[in-house]
Amino acid sequence: MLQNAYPDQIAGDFYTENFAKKAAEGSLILNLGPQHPSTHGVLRVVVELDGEYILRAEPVLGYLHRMHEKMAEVKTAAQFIPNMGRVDYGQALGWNWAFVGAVEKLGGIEVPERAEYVRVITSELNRIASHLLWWGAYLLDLGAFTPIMYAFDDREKILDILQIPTGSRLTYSYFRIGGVASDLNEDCVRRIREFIPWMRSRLPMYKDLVSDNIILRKRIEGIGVIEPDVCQRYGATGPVARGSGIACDLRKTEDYSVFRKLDFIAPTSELKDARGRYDVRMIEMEQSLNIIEQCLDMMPEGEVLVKGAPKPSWKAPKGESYFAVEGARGKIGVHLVSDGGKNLYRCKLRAPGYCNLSLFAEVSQGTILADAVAILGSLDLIIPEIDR
Amino acid sequence: MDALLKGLPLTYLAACDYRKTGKNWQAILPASSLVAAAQRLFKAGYFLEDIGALDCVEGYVVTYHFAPFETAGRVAIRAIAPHAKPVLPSIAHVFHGAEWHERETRDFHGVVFEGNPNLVPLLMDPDMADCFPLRKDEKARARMRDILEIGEVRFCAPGFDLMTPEAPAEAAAKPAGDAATA
Amino acid sequence: MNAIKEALKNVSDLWSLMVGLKVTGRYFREPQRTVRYPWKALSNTDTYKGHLELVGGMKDPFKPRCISCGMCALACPSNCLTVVKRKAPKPTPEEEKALAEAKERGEKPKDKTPKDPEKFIYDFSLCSLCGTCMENCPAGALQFSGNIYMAGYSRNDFLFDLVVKMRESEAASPAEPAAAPAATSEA
Amino acid sequence: MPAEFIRILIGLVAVAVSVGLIGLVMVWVERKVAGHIQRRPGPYEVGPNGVLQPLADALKLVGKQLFMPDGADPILYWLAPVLSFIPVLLLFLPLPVGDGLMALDINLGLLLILAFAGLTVLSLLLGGWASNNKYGLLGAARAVAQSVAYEIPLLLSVLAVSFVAGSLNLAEVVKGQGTWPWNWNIMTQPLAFLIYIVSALGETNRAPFDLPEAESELTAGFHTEYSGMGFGLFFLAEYANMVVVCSVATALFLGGWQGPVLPGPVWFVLKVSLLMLLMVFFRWTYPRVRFDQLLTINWKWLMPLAVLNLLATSFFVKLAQFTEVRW
Repeated sequence: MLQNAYPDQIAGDFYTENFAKKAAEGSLILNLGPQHPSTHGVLRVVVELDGEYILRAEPVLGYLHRMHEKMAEVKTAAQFIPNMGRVDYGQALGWNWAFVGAVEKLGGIEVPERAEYVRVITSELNRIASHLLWWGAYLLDLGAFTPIMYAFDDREKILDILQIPTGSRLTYSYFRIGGVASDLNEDCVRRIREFIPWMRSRLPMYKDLVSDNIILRKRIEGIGVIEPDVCQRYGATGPVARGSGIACDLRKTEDYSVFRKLDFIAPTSELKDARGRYDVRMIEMEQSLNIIEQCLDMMPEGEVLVKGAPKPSWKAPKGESYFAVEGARGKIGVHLVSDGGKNLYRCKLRAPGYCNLSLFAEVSQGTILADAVAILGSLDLIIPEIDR
Repeated sequence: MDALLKGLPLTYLAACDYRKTGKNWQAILPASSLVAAAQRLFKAGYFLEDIGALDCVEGYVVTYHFAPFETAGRVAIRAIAPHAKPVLPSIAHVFHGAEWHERETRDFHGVVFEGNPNLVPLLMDPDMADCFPLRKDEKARARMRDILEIGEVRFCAPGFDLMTPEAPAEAAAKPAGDAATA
Repeated sequence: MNAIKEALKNVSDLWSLMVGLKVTGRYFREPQRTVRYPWKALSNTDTYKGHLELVGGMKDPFKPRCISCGMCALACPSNCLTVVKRKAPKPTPEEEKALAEAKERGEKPKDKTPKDPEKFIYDFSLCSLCGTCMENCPAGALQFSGNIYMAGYSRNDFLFDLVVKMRESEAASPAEPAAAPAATSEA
Repeated sequence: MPAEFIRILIGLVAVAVSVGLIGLVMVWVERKVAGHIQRRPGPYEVGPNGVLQPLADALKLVGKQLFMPDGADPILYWLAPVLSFIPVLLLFLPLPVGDGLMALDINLGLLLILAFAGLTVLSLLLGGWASNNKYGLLGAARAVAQSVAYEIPLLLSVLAVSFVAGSLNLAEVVKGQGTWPWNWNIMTQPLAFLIYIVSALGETNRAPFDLPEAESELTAGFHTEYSGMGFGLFFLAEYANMVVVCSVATALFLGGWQGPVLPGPVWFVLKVSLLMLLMVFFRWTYPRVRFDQLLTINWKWLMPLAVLNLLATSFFVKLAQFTEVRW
């Protein structure tokens, strides 16, 4: 009704018009985003509403598209590592790892054992930081303002720790082909050890304040049910798939790096709803702490960068490789093809959030607007990663 | 995998080393059997990881990576879309997530997927819909057999020699030339 | 019956609201976690890696160790470094004479050109602070500064010459006043 | 009558001044409390402990350009914030701050408050409707459904108390209660008090029932398009509304100005502040409920409970009249 009140006004851009073609009579077309408080950046979702019920939804991407895959083709492999920190600001080290892992596979480079442990420790810390960021932002989506402050309080501690070896707080470029840039010093190890019991003591508070809260439970229980076959059709991975009861943790199934030696569980939930995904992430934080603790005990002495590690001018040998790691949001995959030249021939990035978001259109159908926000948040979206 | 793809018109099938390149199998299919293969993989519990095109001398080599959820493994299904008319059938009705991957491939390489329900630009600006950033110059293109893993060949359609390594003598004669074209 | 049970459960779940209030009430009383920043110093700045700076030599801390080889500029993923080599100084007549004599004797003339760079242009606005340049420097002449207070009014404020920066820091440092004029005259 | 007229005039001026003042103070208190709950200091730069921050914000709001979106209805658009603010001023008139300290001593004070409180929803509807914004429209629709729904249990719980007191004059109701907490109506009507507080949160659109302006869903709901003082008036009205509902709760349930030792007005202000603090704590602790849940809570829980409470109360009141026992 409103959109017809002023027919001389512009109906909308390409995507709105394209979307409106299939709109039902008398429905309201609403652009959630690209600037909208619940879309965590510049995601845009065009929704068709009947009252508050969503008839159809279509995410519109590309507002943060930077064409990393093209950048990979104009830089040498080692020079591309800083880009990986910028793909996903939530868990930059996961992307660091996926890329250097793929290059190492391509070049047949062995990584020193200590470096593997350092990689596990730092990326698991980063995973906790990412989940905390999600937790706070999700609660903000659901209208609770305080949890994000508590989450950031803890997250700051992690960032302070990660700042010691990496020097940065968000967009790390810490991993190197054949190891990591610098070793964890004593101060860093001490602070990680102090952090583990602290974080464990905080988790019950999270439970009291939020997880058990009746309002929150009513908001997320039974909302956004994702059946396993939906995960399969859309290629959802990570906590989204695990929240639907699929045991698909790459740390378990692929056992890359030293994860085989570590004792931890990859939580799954049979609830399949937003609550299931919430629970999975909360348990994952605990499990990551276990992993870090074990790694600190088991970490051998030694080098953290292999001798003769590739220089920036290093040419990757001919061939292709695919390497995937379990990121905070799911399977981070990097597919590299090299023709033996100075730069990579092709670098294909598989962003977990991209596939996770693609199922939103189907899952959100028939829900009300507030639930759509709850579902969107439960997918844990990091827009730079989705748009790449 | 042999059993899974049995009866489909295949072009090329090879077992690969998972430790080395991250995939167990690769298959090159004619465009016509792509959908059937996707359906079989779907039934076998695989999910679609990604779709990525590769601009080679022979055409756009579109690679579909499939992986199972709860075990390690990866299958690369490839189809070649010729430069002149890069058209492939869409598998978006089998794997719904493929819709976005196909739209992305269209954005980057200009490969058109017939049957995709909504083939409009996804990551690129609609105003730049016919600017394909990842297409390569004629000179910069490499040949498939040079850059893709050959693997342990299980089946190769007669007459298909794009993945056959060149005879040693010939290869030795022009490695320098290869590097230059690359 | 079930409906009543469910209703009763809903009522008992209301207690969780009180638990939530207890948590926020507790933190309301507890001391704040924020640092009142401009008035109080932050504690985590010592491990911060700020923009690049040149490392001074062993003898003269204000003479760059850099040997102008350009490895850093080559390695940089974002092309934010430009190293300008020094030109050979014009030889004095005596030196020229000595040079000619040496040539007669068949000795190779020694390159007297100072190795430290004339200019070391660094574009901080492009830099992603990855550290690749440092790792590839054969002389160990680059490091991250701990400068967290890098601010400017325009893009151009972040395009600076590290050699000049080093000289400025020398001028600012109170130690060794005698070394200062020597360095400037050299330049 | 001139005396009464002058009294109302003085009252109006005092109310207008105090509403502005209360608004400023409440903004400061809310931000400070929110800060401390979140373990940060809140405003602290402007003035000692940031007390002048709301003033600075108000100046900023006044100084901002007022603009109106294309296609908005100019009259309704500007009428809405004014309409949200004016009735709130009237709501203050029958509030008994102390013994005899009220601007308008009428028998139907409670009725006046309930009637004019219902008017605020009109301004939200107008604001949302007139701004030609889809978010505004959705917010307005929510506001109407919510306010209409929550008015009923609010009314029913208030009625229960006035049954007991036998009057709709707030001063009379207060006088019917005693000095000590066990003489207050909350002891005889705890259920009505609970219902009242929950409905009041819904009625004033405070979290967790801030659905009309739920910013993670509707950006800012009905006031999405308002800038400067247009937004400022909505904001002020929200706080003034809070004060009114808390004052009514104090008068009805918490013994109004009655209390030991301290003078009446101090007790009144103290009790109101306590209730307001509780509301602030609610906002910074809980997530937001969903819209259908909001209505479920109202129609399936508050309404039946309020009706039952009212029936029981009237039964006991009648019983007391027959047996001549004061209880």
